[in-house]
Amino acid sequence: MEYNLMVNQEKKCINAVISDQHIQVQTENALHDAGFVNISDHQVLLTVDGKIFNAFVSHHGNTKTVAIQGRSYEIRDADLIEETSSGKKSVLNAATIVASPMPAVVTGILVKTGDRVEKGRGLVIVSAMKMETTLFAPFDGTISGINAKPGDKVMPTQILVDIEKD
Amino acid sequence: MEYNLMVNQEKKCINAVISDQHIQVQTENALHDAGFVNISDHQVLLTVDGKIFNAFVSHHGNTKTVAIQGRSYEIRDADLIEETSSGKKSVLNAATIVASPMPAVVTGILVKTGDRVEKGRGLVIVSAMKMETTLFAPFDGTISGINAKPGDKVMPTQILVDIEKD
Amino acid sequence: MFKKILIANRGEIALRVIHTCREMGIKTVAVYSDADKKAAHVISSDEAVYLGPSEPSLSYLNMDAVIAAAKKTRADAIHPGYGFLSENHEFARRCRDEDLVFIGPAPGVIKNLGDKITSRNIMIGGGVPVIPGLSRSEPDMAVLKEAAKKIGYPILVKATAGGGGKGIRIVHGPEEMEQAVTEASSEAFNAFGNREVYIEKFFTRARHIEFQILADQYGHTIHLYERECSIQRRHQKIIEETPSLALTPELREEMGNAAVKAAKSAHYENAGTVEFLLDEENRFYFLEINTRLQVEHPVTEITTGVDLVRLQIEIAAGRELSLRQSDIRPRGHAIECRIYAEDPEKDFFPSPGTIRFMKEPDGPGIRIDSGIYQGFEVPVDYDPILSKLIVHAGTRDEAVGKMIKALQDYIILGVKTPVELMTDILNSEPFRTGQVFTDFITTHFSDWKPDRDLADMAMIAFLAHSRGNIEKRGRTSSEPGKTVSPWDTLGNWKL
Amino acid sequence: MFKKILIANRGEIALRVIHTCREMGIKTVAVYSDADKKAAHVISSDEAVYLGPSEPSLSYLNMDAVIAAAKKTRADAIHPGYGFLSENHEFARRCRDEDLVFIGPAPGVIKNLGDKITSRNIMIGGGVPVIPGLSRSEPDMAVLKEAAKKIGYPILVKATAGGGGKGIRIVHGPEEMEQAVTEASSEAFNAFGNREVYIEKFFTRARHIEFQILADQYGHTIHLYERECSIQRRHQKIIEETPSLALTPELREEMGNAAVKAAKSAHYENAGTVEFLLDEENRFYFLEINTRLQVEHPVTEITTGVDLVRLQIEIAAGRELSLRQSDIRPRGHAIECRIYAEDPEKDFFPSPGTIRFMKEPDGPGIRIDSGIYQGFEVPVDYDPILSKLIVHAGTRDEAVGKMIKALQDYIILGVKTPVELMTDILNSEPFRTGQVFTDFITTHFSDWKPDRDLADMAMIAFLAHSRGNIEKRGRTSSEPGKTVSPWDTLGNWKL
Repeated sequence: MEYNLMVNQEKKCINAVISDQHIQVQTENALHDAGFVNISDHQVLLTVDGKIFNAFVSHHGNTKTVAIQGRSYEIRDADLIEETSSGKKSVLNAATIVASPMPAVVTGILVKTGDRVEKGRGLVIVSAMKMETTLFAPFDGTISGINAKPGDKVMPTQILVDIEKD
Repeated sequence: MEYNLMVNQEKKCINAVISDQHIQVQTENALHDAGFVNISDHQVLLTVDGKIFNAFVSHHGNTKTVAIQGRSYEIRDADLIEETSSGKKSVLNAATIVASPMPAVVTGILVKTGDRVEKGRGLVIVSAMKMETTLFAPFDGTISGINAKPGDKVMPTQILVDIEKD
Repeated sequence: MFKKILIANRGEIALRVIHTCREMGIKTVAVYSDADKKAAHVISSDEAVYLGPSEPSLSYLNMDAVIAAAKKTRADAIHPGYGFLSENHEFARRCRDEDLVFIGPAPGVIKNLGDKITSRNIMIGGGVPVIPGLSRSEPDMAVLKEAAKKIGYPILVKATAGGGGKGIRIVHGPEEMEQAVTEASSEAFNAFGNREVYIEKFFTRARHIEFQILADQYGHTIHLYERECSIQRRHQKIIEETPSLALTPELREEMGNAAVKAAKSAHYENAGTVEFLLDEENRFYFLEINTRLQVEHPVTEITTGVDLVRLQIEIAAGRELSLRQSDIRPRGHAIECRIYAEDPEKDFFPSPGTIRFMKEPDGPGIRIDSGIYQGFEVPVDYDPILSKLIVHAGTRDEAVGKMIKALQDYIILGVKTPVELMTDILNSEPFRTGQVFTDFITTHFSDWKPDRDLADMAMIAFLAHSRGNIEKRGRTSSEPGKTVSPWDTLGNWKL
Repeated sequence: MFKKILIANRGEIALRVIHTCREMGIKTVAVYSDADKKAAHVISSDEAVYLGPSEPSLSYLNMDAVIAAAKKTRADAIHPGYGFLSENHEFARRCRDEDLVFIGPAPGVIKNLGDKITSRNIMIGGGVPVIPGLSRSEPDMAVLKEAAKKIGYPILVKATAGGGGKGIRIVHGPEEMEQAVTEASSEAFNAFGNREVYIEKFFTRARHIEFQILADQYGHTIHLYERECSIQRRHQKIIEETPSLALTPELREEMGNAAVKAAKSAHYENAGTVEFLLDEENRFYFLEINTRLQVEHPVTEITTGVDLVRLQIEIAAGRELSLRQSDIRPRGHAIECRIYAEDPEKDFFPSPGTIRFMKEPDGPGIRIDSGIYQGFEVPVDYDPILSKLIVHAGTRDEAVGKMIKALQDYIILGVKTPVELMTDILNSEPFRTGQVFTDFITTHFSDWKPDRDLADMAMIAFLAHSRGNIEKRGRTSSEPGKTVSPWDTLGNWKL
C-alpha cells in the first residue's frame, strides 16, 4: 500500500505492508523489515535486523511528533492534510500574513485601521517568555482590519492584522 | 449526598457536596472544605484551608488506589461493589477457599480428585518471584475438583481446588 | 531554624528550594498566578497562595501580594530564587521591615552591587581587577573619547543600571561613539528610568567564568570554585560546567581569592556569584556579583557535595558557616544543560505549549531539576526554562559521554527544546577541546539544523503507532474480537 | 576496548550496565524471555535477542542460548549482572572457551569462592578472620558435637554449596545436632545435589558489613570502603548505607585491609564484595566473597565518585587500575532502599502486576536505578526487585531526611511496594540511632501496619477524581457543552 507522508515539510512517498507486529517498508532508496511492539500510547519499539529503535510519539491534530535517538520528526499523512485543510482558512503562506511565530501575548499595536503601510513597517509587538518580537508588514498596502488588542493571547495560526494589498 | 465508601476494608459513611472545583465532606468526626484541581488522569490536587494535599490515583475495576503523602488507600464505592459482585462467584471468604495469595505460577499439585484431606494438608504449591508458597486445606473434606496444573499462571481470585466439606 | 519559608518564585527553582526545605523539615508556601494554578511548584508545596493575574507585575513581581502571602501563612522567611524579586533591594528592605527574613544579602549590599559603577568602584577599592574603563558616568564627549583612546577600541558603552543586554552598544572607533552613547542612554532610560552610561573595554573573544561564594554573618567567606559559562545564546547561558578547562591551578587559586576579596569588599552575606571575564591572555576582570542563587548552581553542588540552598537557609537563620576553604574539595566534572522551551532552528524563538509526553533520563550521576510534568501547559508569560539536566562523572570526557546519553534519553514532546542542538554541541570538536568562548553559538552553530538521518525509522514508527492505537481501540470496543480496520481511520491510503 | 557487550540479565541491573556502556560508546545486546518482550532493558539496548520461555532455566539461565546470542550478535564480552549466571563458574569457563570475555573473575576463582569450605580455608591461609567453626565436612557425629562444644552454642549447620538460606539449621544444644545435620544435609542435596554440611558459630545479634573491592590483572587490589547491610527481610537486604555507624576509623581500616587480603588470597580479579559479620563486641569474621556486582553497589559509587561498572569493563578488557587506595576518599553519606514488588503488610508476599501509574522523585542527591516504567507488567517469574532509590547527602541525618522525602515522592501504583514501611523504618528511633542488626525487621517491624491518618483526604481525592474524569469525558463527548452528570456513572449514590 502506498502512503504519502509529510516528514518535516518534505513529502515522502513510501510503500508499506503492515501486519500485527511487523512492517515492511519500501522507501525511495531502501527496503526495511521491522518488527514493532507498542510499549505504551506514546512509545513504539522497532526492531530492524535485531537493532532496536525506540520511538516516542505524541500527536496533536493530524501531526505526530516522533522522537528517535534524541532526534525528532514531525510527520503527517499528506493526503489527510490536504483534505482537512481545504475547508479551512489557510495560513500556509507565512510570508504574506501577519501572525505571531509562536503562541504569545500582544503587547502593542502600532497601527490603526485605514493606515497606509509600507513593506517592513512594524505593525504589532508580541511577547512570549520574556522575548519581544515585532511583526512587520509583508507588503505595501492599507490596514483593513486589526484582529487583536494588547493583552490578547494569540496563536501562530491567527491573522492579527488584515492588509489590503496595493 | 450520602456516600458509602470502603476504605481498606473499613466502611465509611460520609456526606458530600461536590461542585466543579470544590468538595464539602462531613465524615464521622470532621467537616472538610476542599478545593480540587485534576492535574492529570492520575493526579488530584486538594487544597484544604490553604494546605496542599497531592493525591495520586489509579483504578482497576471499581477500586481506586489513592496515594497521599506516601501513604496509600484502597477505596471503592461500597454500594457499587455489592451490586456488581452479587452476580459473580464470590471469593470474599478467603479462609474457606484454596486460592493463591498473589498472582503466581503453579509448581506442584499435591493431591488428586477423590483424595480425602484433613484441614492443614498441603494441596498446591505456587511460586511467585522466586518465593514458593504451599496452599493448605482450609477444612476436612474430599477433593472434588482440581482446577489447575503445574505451569498454570493463577490469580488470587481463582479457586484452584474444590473440596467437598465433610 | 525557620518553621516555614515562602518561596517567591515559580518553576524549577521554586521546586529546588522546596526539596531542601522538605529535607530540613521546614514547611513551604508556594505563590502562584493565574497561569500557574496547576504548576509543579504549587503541587509540591505544603501551602499555596494565589497572587494575581499571569502578568508578572501583578503576581510574582507584586511585592505587596508576596508579603501579604507570607504574613497570611505566617512564614518566617522568604526565599526569592533567581529572577523576579531576587535582586530587588527594595523588596529585601520591605521584608526586613515586615519582620520577614529575606534569604539573601542585606538590602544595601544588593543595591550597591546592582549599580555597575558603584560595584566597580567597590572592587577597585578592594583590589579586585576590573575591566579597563571609566568608573564614572561622563557627559563630556571629548573626555569620553580621550578615555576610550587610552583604553583602546573596541569599547563597550554600558548602562549603569539594569541588565538583560539592554542599554549596551559596541563602539569600534571614535566616530561611532556619540551615536552609541545617545542610543544606549535612551534605551537605558526607557528600560530602567536611568540615563547614565559608562564605558569599558570590549573583549571580542572572552570566557565567562564565575565563582560561587558563601559568606556568613560572622565574617567567614569562602568560594566553591568556578563555573565555566561561556556557551550562551542571546546573552543567556545554556551550557555550564565545572571545572573550567581554561584555568590552571594557579589561576584558579588567584581567581578564587579575588572572588573572596570581592565578596568581602562588598560586605557580602549568604550565597552569591562573582562573575569574571577571562580574556585570551588569561587575564581576568570583575564583571559583577549576582546577589542570589544562580541557575547553574547544581554543577557546584554536585562536584563539591554541598547543598547551597541548605547553607543559604542556615546562613539567613544566623548559623555560622562551619565549612572552611580547605573543606571544599571539588571532585570529578559536572555539566549542566538548560532545557528551554524554544526552537533552536528558528533563532531560539520561545515555544510555549503543552507537555504532551515526557520521559526523563535516569541512572548514576544524573540530576534533573525540573519544573514541568506531562500534561503541564507551559505559560507564555514567563522565562522559557523548563528544567536543567546535570551530570557528574570522574572526568570531563566521561561527563560529556554521560550528558550525550542523558540528552538522548530526555524526551519532551509538545514544545520545542534545544536538546538536539545540545547533543551536537557536546559532540562538536570545539566543545570537546574546550574552545568555548561567549561567541561559541554564533561562531559554530548559527545555521544549525538537526541531522534527520533516521527519517525512515520515524516513518515506520508513525505507521506502527497508528496501527497500535487502532488495535487498542479495537480491543476496547464493545464487540470483542472485532478490530477496526486501520484503513478506516488512518487517512486516505491508496491501494 | 570492547565494541559490544551482551548483558546476560534483566531488570534494573541490566539497565545499570547499559547506562555505562552507552556512556563509553560500547554497543549493548539485551537478552529476553517471553515475559520480558516489553521489558525496560530490552527497550534501552541497541540489539535484543530472544532466549526462550519465561521459566529462567529456559532463558536467562540457559547457557547455550546466552552464548549463542553473543555469537550471533558478535559481542566481545558478557556482563552477567547479579543473580542468574553471574556466579556460575561453568558459565564463566564456557565464555572463555568460546572466546568471549566474561566480565568477572576467573572461573577457578568463582568456583573456589562458591564453595563455603574451600573459601573458608583460603581465608584461614591468608590470615583473614573466619567465624569459629569446623573447616571441613565431618560425618562423625561425636566429633561434630565435640567441636560444637568447643565453639559454643548456638551453632549454625550450613551446607557447603549453594545459598539462598537453604540447607541451614540453627542448633541450640547437642540434643538438636543430629536432626539438624540430617535435615540440612537432605535439604542441601535436594537443592544443590551436594549433601555436605559443616558447622560454625551462630551470632544472634550481628551486623552484616561488606567491603567493595576492585582488583586488576596486574596485582593491584584496593577496597572502596564498607556498606552496612544489616536491615534484611527473609535474609535479603532491603536498606543499605555507607558509611556504617558501627565502625570506628581504626576498625574500618582493619576491615578494609582484611578485605584486600581476602581478595588477594583468592587471586581475585575485577569487582567483588567481601562480606563480614560484625558481632556485638565489634569482632569481625569473613562470611563470603560475592564474585559479582552487588545490588547495593550504588551507595559506594555515589560516595566514592567511582563508576564500578566502568571499572569492571576496563579491568576485563585488560586495563590497569589507575586508582590507588589513597585515591578513594568517600564523601558524605548514602542510603539505598530496594523497591520490591511485595506486600509488607502480608509478610512480604510478592506482588506482581501492572505498573498503572509511576512517578519518580527528582532533585539534588537522588539516584534511581530502575527496571520498570508506567504500563509495564511485572512478571511473576523473576526476582521482585523493581528499582533502587539511592540518596546522597553531607551527613547521615541529611541523607535520612532526603530519603524520607524521596520515598514520599516515589509513587508506584498497581503493585504493592515496601515504600511506606521504609519511610517508617527511616523515621524510627532504632534506625535513627544506628541500632541496626540483622534481626531489625523482625524485632521492630514484624507487625507493621501503615498509619492511615489521611483517610479523609483520600476519600475527598476519590470523589474529586471521579468527578474530574466525568468532566473530562463530558468535554470530549460529541455534544459540546453537555456534561455527563456524575450521578449517571459514579455508582449508586443515595440522595
